[in-house]
Amino acid sequence: MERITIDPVTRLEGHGKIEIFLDPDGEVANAYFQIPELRGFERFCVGRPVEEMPTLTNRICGVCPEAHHMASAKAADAVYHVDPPRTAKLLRELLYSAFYVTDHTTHFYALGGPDFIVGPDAPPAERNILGVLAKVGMEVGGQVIQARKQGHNVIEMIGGRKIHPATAVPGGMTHGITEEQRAEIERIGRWSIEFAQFSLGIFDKMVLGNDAYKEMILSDGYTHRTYYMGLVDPNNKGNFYDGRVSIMSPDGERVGTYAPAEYRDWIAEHVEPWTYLKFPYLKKVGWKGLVDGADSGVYCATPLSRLNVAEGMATPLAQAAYERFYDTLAPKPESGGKRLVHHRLATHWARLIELLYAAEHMVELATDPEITSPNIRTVPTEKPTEGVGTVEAPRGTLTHHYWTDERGVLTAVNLLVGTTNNYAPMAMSIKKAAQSLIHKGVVVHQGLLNRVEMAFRLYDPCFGCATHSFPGEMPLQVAIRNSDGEVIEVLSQNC
Amino acid sequence: MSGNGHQPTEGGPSVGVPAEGGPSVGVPAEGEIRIGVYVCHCGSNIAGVVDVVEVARWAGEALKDRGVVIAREYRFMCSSPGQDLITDDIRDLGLNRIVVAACSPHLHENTFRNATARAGLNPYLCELVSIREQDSWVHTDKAAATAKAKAILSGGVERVRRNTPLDAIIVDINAATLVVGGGIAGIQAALEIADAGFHVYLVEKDASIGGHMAQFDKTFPTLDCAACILTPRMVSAGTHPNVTLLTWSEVTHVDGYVGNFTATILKKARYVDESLCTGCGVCSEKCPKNVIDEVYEAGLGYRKAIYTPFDQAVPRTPVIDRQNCTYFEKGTCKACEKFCESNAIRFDQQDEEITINIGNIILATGYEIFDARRIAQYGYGRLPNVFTSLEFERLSNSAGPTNGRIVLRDGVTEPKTVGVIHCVGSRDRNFNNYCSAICCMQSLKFAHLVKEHTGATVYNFYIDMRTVAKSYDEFYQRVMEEGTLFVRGKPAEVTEAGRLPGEEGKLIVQVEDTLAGRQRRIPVDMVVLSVGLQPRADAKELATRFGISCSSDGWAIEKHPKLDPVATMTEGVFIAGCVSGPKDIPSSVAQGAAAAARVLGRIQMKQMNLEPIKASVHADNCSGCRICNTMCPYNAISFQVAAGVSSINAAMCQGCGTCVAACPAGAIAGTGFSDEQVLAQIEGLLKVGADGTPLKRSAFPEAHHEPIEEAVRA
Amino acid sequence: MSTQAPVAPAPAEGTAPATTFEPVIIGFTCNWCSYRAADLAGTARTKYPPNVRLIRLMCSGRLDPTFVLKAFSEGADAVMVSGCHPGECHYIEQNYKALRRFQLLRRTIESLGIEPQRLQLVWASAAEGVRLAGEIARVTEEVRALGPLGWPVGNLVDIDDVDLDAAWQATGGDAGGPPPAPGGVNPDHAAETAQ
Amino acid sequence: MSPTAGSTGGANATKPKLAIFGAASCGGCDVAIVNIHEHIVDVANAFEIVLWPTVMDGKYSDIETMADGEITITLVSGSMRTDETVHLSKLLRRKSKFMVAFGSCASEGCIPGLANLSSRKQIIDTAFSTTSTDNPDGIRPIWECEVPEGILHLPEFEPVLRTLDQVVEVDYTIPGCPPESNQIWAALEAVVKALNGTGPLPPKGSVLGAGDSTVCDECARKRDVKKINRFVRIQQVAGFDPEICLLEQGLPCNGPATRNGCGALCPAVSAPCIGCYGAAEGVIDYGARLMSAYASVVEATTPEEIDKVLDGIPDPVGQFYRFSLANSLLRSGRSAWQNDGE
Repeated sequence: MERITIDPVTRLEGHGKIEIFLDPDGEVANAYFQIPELRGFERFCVGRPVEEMPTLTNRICGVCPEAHHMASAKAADAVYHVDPPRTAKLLRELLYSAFYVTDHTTHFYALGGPDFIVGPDAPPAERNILGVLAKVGMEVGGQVIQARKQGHNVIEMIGGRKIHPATAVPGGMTHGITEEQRAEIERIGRWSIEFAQFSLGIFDKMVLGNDAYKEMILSDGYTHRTYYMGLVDPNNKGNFYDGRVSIMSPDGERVGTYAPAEYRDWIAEHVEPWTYLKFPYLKKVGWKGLVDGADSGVYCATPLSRLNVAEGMATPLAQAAYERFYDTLAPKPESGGKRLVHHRLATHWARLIELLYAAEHMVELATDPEITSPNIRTVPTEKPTEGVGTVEAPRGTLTHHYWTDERGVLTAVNLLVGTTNNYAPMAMSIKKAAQSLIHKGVVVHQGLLNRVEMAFRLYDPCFGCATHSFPGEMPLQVAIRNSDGEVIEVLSQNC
Repeated sequence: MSGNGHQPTEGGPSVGVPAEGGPSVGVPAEGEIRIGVYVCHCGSNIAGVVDVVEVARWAGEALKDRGVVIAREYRFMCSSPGQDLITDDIRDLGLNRIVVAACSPHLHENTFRNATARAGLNPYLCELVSIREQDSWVHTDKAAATAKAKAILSGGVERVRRNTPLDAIIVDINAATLVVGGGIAGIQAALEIADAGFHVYLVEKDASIGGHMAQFDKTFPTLDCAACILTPRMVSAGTHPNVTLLTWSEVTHVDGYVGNFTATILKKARYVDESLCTGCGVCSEKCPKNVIDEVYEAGLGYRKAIYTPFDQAVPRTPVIDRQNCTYFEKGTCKACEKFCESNAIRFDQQDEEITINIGNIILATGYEIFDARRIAQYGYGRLPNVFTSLEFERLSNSAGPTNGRIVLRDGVTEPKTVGVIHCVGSRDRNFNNYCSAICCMQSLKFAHLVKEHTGATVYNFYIDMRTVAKSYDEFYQRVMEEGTLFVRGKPAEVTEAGRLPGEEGKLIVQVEDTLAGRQRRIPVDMVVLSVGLQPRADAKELATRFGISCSSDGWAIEKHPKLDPVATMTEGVFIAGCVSGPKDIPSSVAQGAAAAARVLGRIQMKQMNLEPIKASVHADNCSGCRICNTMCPYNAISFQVAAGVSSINAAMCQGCGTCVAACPAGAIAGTGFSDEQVLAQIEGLLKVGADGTPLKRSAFPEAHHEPIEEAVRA
Repeated sequence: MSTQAPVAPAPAEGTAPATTFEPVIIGFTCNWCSYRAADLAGTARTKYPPNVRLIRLMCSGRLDPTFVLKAFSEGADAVMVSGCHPGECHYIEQNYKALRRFQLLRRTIESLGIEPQRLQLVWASAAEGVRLAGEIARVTEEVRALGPLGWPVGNLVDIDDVDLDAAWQATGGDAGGPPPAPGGVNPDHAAETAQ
Repeated sequence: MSPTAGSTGGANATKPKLAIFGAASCGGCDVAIVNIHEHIVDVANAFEIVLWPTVMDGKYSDIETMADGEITITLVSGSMRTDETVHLSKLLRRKSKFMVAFGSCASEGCIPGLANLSSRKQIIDTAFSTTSTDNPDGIRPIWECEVPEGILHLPEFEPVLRTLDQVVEVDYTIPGCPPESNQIWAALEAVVKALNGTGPLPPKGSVLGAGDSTVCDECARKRDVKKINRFVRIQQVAGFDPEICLLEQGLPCNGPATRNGCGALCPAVSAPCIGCYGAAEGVIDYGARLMSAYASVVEATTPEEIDKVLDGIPDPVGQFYRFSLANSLLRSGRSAWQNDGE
């Protein structure tokens, strides 16, 4: 049987590899997406004091340490049955919103943008951030860099460090912000709102204004009807830092909304022996393998998912963008009643809407009268036991679950990490891409690459989180081998 | 006979002649380490158990790649031909490191260091490792002992690779000396030094020098009068041009290091101007206030509120006892002031602080007596006619409260029968384990004095009779001949509960006569408790103040109990008399003189070499975390605020290395026992297994197979 | 043979069958107490098992936990730390610091899976040769009962068959790679890089 | 950044070649490099970047075909967690003149090095039997797994996590988790200068982008002599005096033993230093040093009193070897090598 190995350059890092098997007729028999790395946080966090977890679990992922820092701090609060002062929560959420601004900006311009702005068929050499800047103008590049820089500055102001923040502890924060810092953060927030709107403008002009792109977004190859997951506030508006987890069926039915602590009633993780990464799925629906539809427990947790589960956005400008999003892509509601977008490429658009929300929310928080209050810590009085902490990481719902002894030393740990949620959908997208492009053993090389990488990129996969090893984004390389397994051609490009 | 029948070839190199390849003569190449190894037979002391020939052979071959150029074994390395082996090899083979495997460094380290130095190599590039005390003498299994010798040698070789040349540290010696304690030991020390022409500060906390000896009447075994022999010494101490006498004073703080100490002395207010006072004593006569004299008269007599402790006191200048002075209590009286012809009374006098610079310190702070109240069954403090030895000294003293009449508490009745109990508080697990050394003789003296003064019957209750020094046992014989009765046994109790005829109104000593082998009840009129000696209550603070160490009892610890009994671990601080343990007068005096001799030696040297085992801070690596600041009991570490780093005064550093181990930044280096040296020695010691073969080691487990081919190609 | 009969009955040493495990133990001694106690044991010909190899430090306060971990990592089955009795330190109070470090270190190695009996603290004054010998015998037997520790060899940098200098030449690099560390790199000892 | 032209010859042939390679890592190091912001352009100008997977193109096959030593500098972040990363590190060593251990994972194992407290079996068993895992048959990853269509290969999980210098010879180390961006630029600049002859080449074994002292050196808090009679855990008190040394306030701060260079960021926000910059210059075992320092200033004399104080540190091995276990003298807990579990 012939075998095609799509082998990321990051193979060097032992990160992710795709094996496509063809049947004797040269049709795709199966495609496997392997995550060949594990670090074992669930094991070695046992024995550590719970107050260390927010900094220890930072190291799960250097791309989104803020998410782990927050989920961990919330789990630690729960372990001690302590409710941090309002200001502490505001500070955490403010840091977290700033992080969303940087993260979503980076992804859209450096990673997702090239596909649309430069064009999916442009030569790989141009399909990168520089290509984008060439198209939209250098000054935008300056703004992109500024957006990242400013975001990291806010993170450092509140978290102490630009990467791997240090200030969230059980019961609150170790330190607050001054009025000067608050003012600066507010300024950055307002700047970010404009930047987000500007970015949406680019998307409008370059993408929605281009029928070919629109067609591609709506095309079947990039459509999966799966369940969706995301955090919502009491009004079912999306929220990144806090709230209840809501599940939406592919048919627009709200399957349920649960408190994070109940996650085990809803989610289980399936195990395959050929990969180090587990496949989460909806327990109530069950694991049916890598297939979509209402009968398969496969779900997805992305910006798109969060919009799909939410009734709307909690800030005015984002709400407007939200409505426009659905008016454009899903004019009529599903049978279940909620309007849903199943087109995966729309995730890029959804991400920009979240960017706008994050920026607006930053300003809300930075202008809250209590944000500079010195009251940022509640000292725990109860015996530590068990606790769950959940936040929305940019790449999906993130849950930390700790059990401790009476000294607050961990006895067990469970981590359900953002990107992991989308492992199954990603594998599905890959298979779908392969199937649509490989016939009779004939491979449309460049196309295959583009399709696969685009399928990937929209999930903004961060396997640093998932396997506690896969950093950042994932470049791809396709090795095509003849039946003897020899490499006859190598194609490679970056996503 | 040497081990395994090998006959060592006298003198000549036996094995491991210059490693081939290595130059046989001449200077080593830059950075090249050339080690000479010398294994000593010590006759059969080592060779009898350790196969020294094999050890030398092994070292010559197995340790060649560790820089061993030559390995020899020789019958007695410490002999001059043995030392010549080393000096010749250094010259002929260009050795730059020496390892001698022989006896303990405490015996011959200097011997071999000096030999090394004679050949022009820095002495600290020589290591002596012990394969005798730590090996041949304590093991019987020859194979195991030989294996251990190889390990020890290997450790020495690795260590010596890391040795660095060291130079002794030189400090100047200030010729002035501080003597603390004005008892007989301190007085002796002070006079010895003063007579030699150097200045002495003699500090005494009481109003007069003289110490306990001044309270005694007669001294054993010669029975000459304590006052008669002590007073002249006190006077010359008080008048000596080279002695600054500081009574009614205490040392509160000491800084610095050998040769360069600074001491702060608190001179308590006497309320009398010493420069004007003639010591006529009229003030005491006129003082209306009588006070029980707890110190000098042991509570048996009275003194005035302004007083000189005793007639022969030096200085004569009295002190006002502020607590009991009517003027200080009520603001009126001033009798002393009225009658003082030289107007020396100064009610407004204040305590003053004096700072002095000295080069050496002698501590002669003496002892306290055991508190007899602690042994309730002997009834002291409860039964009026139970006395302590010190009280008896006062009773029998012609200058004492009873003018030498030995009477009961009522002050009139002479005892008909007296019991003297030895070892009170000494040789007793419940109190002090040690023997107080002087009680036997003092008890015999008491027996004699009772006989002499009253003719009463005297019982001495003893456990063992210890009369070890010159003429002591003769005195014992004499007292026996005088008719004193000796009962061997430790009295269980002293009670006044008489129940047999003849016991009423008496004190009954309940004792098991271990010679007669029966219980006895002996009625007496007076019991004298021969209480033991113990360290002063403030002994531990004193030790800390002067940077010396003391045992858990509180006695100061000598640098070496036999070989250096008057020196301490702290350079420049010496001890004399009972501060280091109970002693009789002759020993105390001898120690005072000995300490003085040590100090005079130092003064004559003018300069002194200190062992270069010192710690030092690398300022570049020091973060100023100040962890080390509390590590040094000698206050050698100080924090330089401006530079934000800690630093160490090399002369004050005693080289213990505690700060080196404490520094989290690894910024403190210790010479002589550096991290590198110790870690290397550990490696060396562990290169050899228990059986003499290389220690077997496994590797950390690794993934079973290399990654599959396509992973590599792609 | 030593000229006189042993003063004490020989302990286990020698009597055990050849098959028994012979632990290798590193003992740290203080120059003023325990090392002198060892000398005294020797002078008195007090016999004890040959399994302990002594290192002399000036004071138990010099004991850097690094030394203990080094000994374990170099294959020692146990480590014995000894010094003056509390309150009798020749440097006044340094053995208390040794005691504290010992207590903390012992907790740490326990959580690394090393039995606490493999790290023992023994107080012995200069006069207690017999006591020291007895303690050495006791520790030896305790460790013998525990069996070998046998920590694996660390710091073996395996650079395959790569000839780096050849690699340098091949690319016109000046031979030898980066300049050596100041004072000269000592290949056989990591600690050489210190200061 | 533009993708690489062919790795041999071409306009770039004269530029020194730079490779940036992440082994088992979190990606924070890469983000830190990106965060040198405008300087990234200087780097692009100074070097021909032949490999930086997380940011730009590069072909593994190009590396394979390079001559030994052709790459001037390779920065390796991440630890040696699978046989594959070990193998590839060796390959890059062969191809590189200078091998740089970049960041805590590569230089000392970092937090993931704590995995060395457990056996490989324990780690994998735990990961695949968590409370939310649906795994009735106890399935575990298989290095060579048979699927209907053929064999799938997974890199083998190493029994003991290793640092870069335990696998290949390392020329320089840049510490930190992650290294602070300003320090990264400082270090690269030094090398650039050396390469174009305007500066000295740092001696082999040097630590770049950090100081020779410890964090206290950069910490603004006031320090006095240390006397600790109680260790507090951060959640036990409402806050700390912002002026005074955290350790003196009882919080176990690793600053005294941790190499400086970060700017003492954590203590500045009342969080203890957790030690991510590793041991100070010349220190062999970070944990041993810190243990010794803490214990030295504990105010207690009897074993009981001492234990009472030490109970304030509930997790000694975590406290003292949080980042540095994998390159400590012992490298691992006993179970990591004693019962490999297979």
